[in-house]
Amino acid sequence: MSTILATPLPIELPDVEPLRLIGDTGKAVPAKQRHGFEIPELATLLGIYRSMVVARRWDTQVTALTRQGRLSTYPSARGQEASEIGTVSAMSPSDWLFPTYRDSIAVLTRGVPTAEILTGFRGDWHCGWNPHEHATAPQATPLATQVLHAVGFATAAKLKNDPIATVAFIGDGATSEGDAHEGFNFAGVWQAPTVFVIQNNQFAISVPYSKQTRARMLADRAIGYGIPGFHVDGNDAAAVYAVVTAALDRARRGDGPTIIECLTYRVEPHTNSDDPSRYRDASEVEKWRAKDPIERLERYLVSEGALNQSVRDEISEAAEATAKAMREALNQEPKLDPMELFENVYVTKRASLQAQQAALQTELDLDGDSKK
Amino acid sequence: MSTILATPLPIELPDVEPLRLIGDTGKAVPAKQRHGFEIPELATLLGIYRSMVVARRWDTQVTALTRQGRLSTYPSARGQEASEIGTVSAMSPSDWLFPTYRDSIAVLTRGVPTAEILTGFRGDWHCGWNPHEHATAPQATPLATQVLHAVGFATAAKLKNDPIATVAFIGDGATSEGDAHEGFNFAGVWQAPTVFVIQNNQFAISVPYSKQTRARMLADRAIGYGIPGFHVDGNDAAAVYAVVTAALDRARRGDGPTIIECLTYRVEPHTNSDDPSRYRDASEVEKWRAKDPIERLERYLVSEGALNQSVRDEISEAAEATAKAMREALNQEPKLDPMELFENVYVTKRASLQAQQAALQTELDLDGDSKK
Amino acid sequence: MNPQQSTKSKTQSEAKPLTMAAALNRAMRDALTENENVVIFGEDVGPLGGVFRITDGLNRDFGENRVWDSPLAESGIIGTAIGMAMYGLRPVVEMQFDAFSYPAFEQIVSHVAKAHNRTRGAVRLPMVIRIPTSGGIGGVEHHSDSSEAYWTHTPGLTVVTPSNPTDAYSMLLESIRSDDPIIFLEPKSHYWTKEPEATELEELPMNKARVVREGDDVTLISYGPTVALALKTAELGAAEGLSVEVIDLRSLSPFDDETVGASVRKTHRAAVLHEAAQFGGYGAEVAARVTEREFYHLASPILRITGADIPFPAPLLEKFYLPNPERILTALNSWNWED
Amino acid sequence: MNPQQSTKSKTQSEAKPLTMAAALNRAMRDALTENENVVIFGEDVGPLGGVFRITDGLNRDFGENRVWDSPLAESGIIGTAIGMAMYGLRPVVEMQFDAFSYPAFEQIVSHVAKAHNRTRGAVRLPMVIRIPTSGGIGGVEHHSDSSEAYWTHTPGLTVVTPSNPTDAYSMLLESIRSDDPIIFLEPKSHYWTKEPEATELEELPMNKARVVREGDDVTLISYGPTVALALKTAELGAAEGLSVEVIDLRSLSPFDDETVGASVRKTHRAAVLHEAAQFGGYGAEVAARVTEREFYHLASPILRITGADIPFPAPLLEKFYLPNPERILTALNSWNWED
Ligand SMILES: Cc1ncc(C[n+]2csc(CCOP(=O)(O)OP(=O)(O)O)c2C)c(N)n1
Ligand SMILES: Cc1ncc(C[n+]2csc(CCOP(=O)(O)OP(=O)(O)O)c2C)c(N)n1
Ligand SMILES: [Mg+2]
Ligand SMILES: [Mg+2]
Repeated sequence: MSTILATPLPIELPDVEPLRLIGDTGKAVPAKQRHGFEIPELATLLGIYRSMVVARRWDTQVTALTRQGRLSTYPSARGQEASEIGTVSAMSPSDWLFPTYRDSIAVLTRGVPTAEILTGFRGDWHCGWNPHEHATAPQATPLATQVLHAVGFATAAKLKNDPIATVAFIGDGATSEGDAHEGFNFAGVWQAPTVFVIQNNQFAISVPYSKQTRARMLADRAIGYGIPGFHVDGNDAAAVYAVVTAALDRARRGDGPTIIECLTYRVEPHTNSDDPSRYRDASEVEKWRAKDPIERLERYLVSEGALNQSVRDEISEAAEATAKAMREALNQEPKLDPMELFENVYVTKRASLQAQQAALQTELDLDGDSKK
Repeated sequence: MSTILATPLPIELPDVEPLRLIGDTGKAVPAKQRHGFEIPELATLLGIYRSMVVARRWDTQVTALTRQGRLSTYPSARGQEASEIGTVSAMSPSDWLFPTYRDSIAVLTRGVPTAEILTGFRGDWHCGWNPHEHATAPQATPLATQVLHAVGFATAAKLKNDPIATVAFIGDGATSEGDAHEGFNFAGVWQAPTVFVIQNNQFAISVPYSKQTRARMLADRAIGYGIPGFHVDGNDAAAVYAVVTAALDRARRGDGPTIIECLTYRVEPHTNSDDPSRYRDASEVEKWRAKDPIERLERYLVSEGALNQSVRDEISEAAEATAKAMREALNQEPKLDPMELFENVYVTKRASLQAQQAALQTELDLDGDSKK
Repeated sequence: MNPQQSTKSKTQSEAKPLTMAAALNRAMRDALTENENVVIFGEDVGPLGGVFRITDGLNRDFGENRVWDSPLAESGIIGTAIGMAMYGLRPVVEMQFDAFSYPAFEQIVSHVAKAHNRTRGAVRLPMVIRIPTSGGIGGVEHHSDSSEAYWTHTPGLTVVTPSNPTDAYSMLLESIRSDDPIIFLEPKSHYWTKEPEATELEELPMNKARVVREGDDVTLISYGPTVALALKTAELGAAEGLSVEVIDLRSLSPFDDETVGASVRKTHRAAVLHEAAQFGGYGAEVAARVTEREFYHLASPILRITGADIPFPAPLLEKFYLPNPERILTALNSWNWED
Repeated sequence: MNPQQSTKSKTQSEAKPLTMAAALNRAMRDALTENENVVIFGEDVGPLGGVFRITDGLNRDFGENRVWDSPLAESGIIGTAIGMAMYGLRPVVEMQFDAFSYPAFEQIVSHVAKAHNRTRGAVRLPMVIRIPTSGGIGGVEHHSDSSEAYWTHTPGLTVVTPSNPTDAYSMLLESIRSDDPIIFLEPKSHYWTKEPEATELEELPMNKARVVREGDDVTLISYGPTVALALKTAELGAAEGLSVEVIDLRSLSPFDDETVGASVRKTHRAAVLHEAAQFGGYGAEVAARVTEREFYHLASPILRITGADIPFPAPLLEKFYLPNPERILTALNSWNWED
């Protein structure tokens, strides 16, 4: 065949709606529009729903306490629960997650204890958990850098015939960084078992998608790396779960990486110190609040008879318990040991650092004395 | 329409042959396979042919003298003349070219004097010409960086309603760098009047295309930036010229950037210090030598009756004259003034640098004295 | 309009800004007004006015063609600014924090710094790279780096940093008017510090250091965020009978050997302060060059009072890392004052 | 097999390499053999064996799963190496030249240097970043940078550089075995210098400096490409009656204060040599720290004899830039030798 791509693209590519399995109103999408994907089983969806509700409650609590100044900063993922939880629910515990600052609720769902997640945002240390313990890398701040770590990790596993996969979250804004491109391309060439989940929440701080790229959709990037790309309704947990599951299976089968774009929306400010009134209409936010991913899944589960009052109560309790644990974790005075600053800069101890450590200790001792 | 790209890509995209207007054997491609492009007029093609022959002779001469150790290094573009010259022939003198180390013959065709091109390769200074005089940026060595310069320059022109466009050359290997991605994406968002000409010569030093990317073709990248992408036979000067011309028109009309992939082959070693026997078969090189872009165009011109003996003679003479001028340029002792090392580090003079300059002058004076 | 004609002092006196943030904003506003080739772009510098609001209102008042949001890619921002500067514009770009300039390191070191030299002066790159620098605001990881040593070691770059609103205004305007590319480091912990009403600083070209407090016993060499620290130390020192001369370098590259040398020849002792790690930090250059030039005037070695050789700590621990007046005085007392 | 069990000296003595290139190749070969977690990748390091042929034959002998060509992207190389090291591999990657490591600056500074500290020691990144460094081979622009000051100023990085084949072998092997990430700078102008037959250097851990020639009058502090230069200067000096002690630092970070301090306390004078620009160069740290510690033992200020504060020159001009023995001796004569 000798057709050619030698014409301006808008002519070539069809309009595309993001894949969804459950519609806005909580109704199942007709089978022929599901593009071969199946709605996950009710038990699975109920588990996801539960995690989403818990996550929302936790996120709300953290946001509130951050406004009170109890945390140094917190980027909320409110409204993105379907993307966040749909994704990690599809992972096995031994798959590694490479999250960003935005993805605390995904990290929470992976089982990392609240106090360990808050360490970074409260500011007692940069990363609070042991990544090896939870198969979850530190939340990356330098944008897009984690994409490459995920590819390298996955490639190492592949070289060792270790049947795990990695998942990297990345935001729409961060896809503009060179590292995102390099990561997608390396993964394609090396057929790394990695799933890239782009959470297109349509803003990078104040910058809207339209100023970020002229791409119809970010899933289109996949074409340029010779790997599959999916454009998914990021507020439909069922679709996210189904597509990530398929991509992880593919990765584990040795068929390489996948890019999945989850189209969603950042309903909260970028972080507590942001002021969205400067760059977007409140009405747009309201429109998206109305597309709440938790409500959508809830309606579906209710209509399928999978969510009765006792389950609801149980989930509410779990959510409240999580919020309470969160508050308690924050009430614990952080254990701050300035001497630790010098402990792990290197594996191999350095005399010069030990001297600097000793000097600080002397200073603190003197200070303590002078205050007596 | 709601078709979806949510399936593995090989299923979605058709096989693609690069666009060609003149076939391997020098015959015009049937009109219906030209995808709307016209074969340029004979006079235009004759001009391009002439430049290609001159460029080949010049390149051969430089390569020979480099082997003799007369130049510090020289990356030959032999076999890529259709891409190089087809591209710059489509540019107007006020359009800016952003070339790489590989593109000396394009720079030559832009009218930069031989001696000024050789400055960098001989090693008397980094760049030998005044970019503003020739609307030609220095040949970039740090890969892909020039792509961004071209986009910025074009954007500035657009802001000033200056109807020029820019062209950036980039190699297949360099497209893997983050800067290539950032450049394509910025250009898309800003609708910069820039044409990106990817010379896919199938090698990055020793690394073949297959280890560089899993993309079917590099033109596919364009889809992910929402801009047009063309996959062109890079050994067909007519096709390169026609597509670049269309892209430049588009850019000047305000319709934004275009990516053009010219599929060609690096028949020479990467530079004089390379040893291709370590990584590719001589037979592959021979196969591509047989697809020589100059011969192809020559056959076409001959068959169209546009190339008689007197024109041939004139072109040969011009080529020989260029080679001679090249040898002569190289026979001129380079004018080396170590004091110049300190002159242009800053626009604003610095006392500390002037002191370092004076110290070197003293050293050289003493040295001179001691040698008397 | 020739940008050089409007005098800095006039524009400035019209409305003296109170905070450094306001001063920087006014400098950009005046630059945009006086020269139509000035453009401002970067991450969030448009409608939001930057995460620190330093470009507040500029997009509204000058429009999308003069002040706009770019895609999120620092190498892209610097690389395209280079192209614009080649064309003849005067781009002023913002890196959101020091650590987020690192993706642009190649463009800055291999092109911004070298284009003029590479082309024997034919290509000028009049551009300003604004970087909110250093710690002191409890920023999470990657938000408190001090990157000056990377830039100052790179020939071809000019690196300046203001410590007060008056300088912030005049130095930024001078940077935008300069035909050299400038790295402009803004000490973010001082964005909201107000100029003391009483202060009437003299105008000074940005390549000159300023003696901000005179003293006889020791020269404290500071810049950007450590100038206020040095002044505070001087106050404390005075109470203990130590007469401290404080220098605000203002320009890190070039270095004002004259002003610093004169001070050290008077006091015979010096210390340099910065937040960055000590090893290979900017203070090493200061100590080395001042010692080279004034060795026989020095009664004791030049001290470096700096951050430790560790990554910048998490918010709640930064106070143990950042130099403080007590630490500085203790260090000064470590000298053999009998000499 | 526990990598620590194989003794370096044994492996090495089996076939003593003659050139630094061969020594480095052998170190990687031995590392690949002794530890199956060692992998090597980068641009052209596979079938070609690298543009300097330092990985010659390794792809052939260990296969594509151990030694392979990556796509052409330095940030990609470092970023994926980080992921591999997190997994438990020991990647050894090559940046083709110093200037081409700059695209990876963010990955190196914000991740390689910080991952262990960030995770309180939970994540180790045992990786080696090999960089052919410095000039002297008439390389065109961007092929002769000396980037050591950027790395040594970054806490969390270990930076070493050999000056001879014996050290090249043992230091590279030690680097690959180290659990810290190492920046390994290879002085490209010495790749093909042969080890003098007579030399039988003692094994020394890579964090120790080496006195390569003893002397009484002055300490010349050198590393990588300037060690040979220092030795040549010492020869010339001897002819003029100047007794020069030459130190090869080997490790730039950490710095061996003991060895250098002992020498300076003996000679009372010191100079540091490097190719990089002087301003904020590594020599500034050496001069500053040695002065801090040995001020009262110094008869004159520590000199820095280095490249000028200009971009590295084009091939035909580099001889005017690079320090040479005459320049060094002239500089030493500038001291007041009466003191
Ligand atoms: C390399 C780098 N540049 C800039 C920043 C500052 N920054 C933090 S978040 C952010 C916006 C990111 O947007 P996006 O990728 O869409 O993720 P989102 O915050 O929407 O989840 C920016 C600019 C950074 N962290 N890293
Ligand atoms: C940032 C950077 N990394 C590495 C190099 C070294 N290098 C020079 S040319 C080259 C291969 C480039 O291949 P390609 O882009 O295909 O261009 P070609 O040489 O084939 O024209 C490499 C790796 C460089 N110049 N810049
Ligand atoms: Mg976003
Ligand atoms: Mg190529």
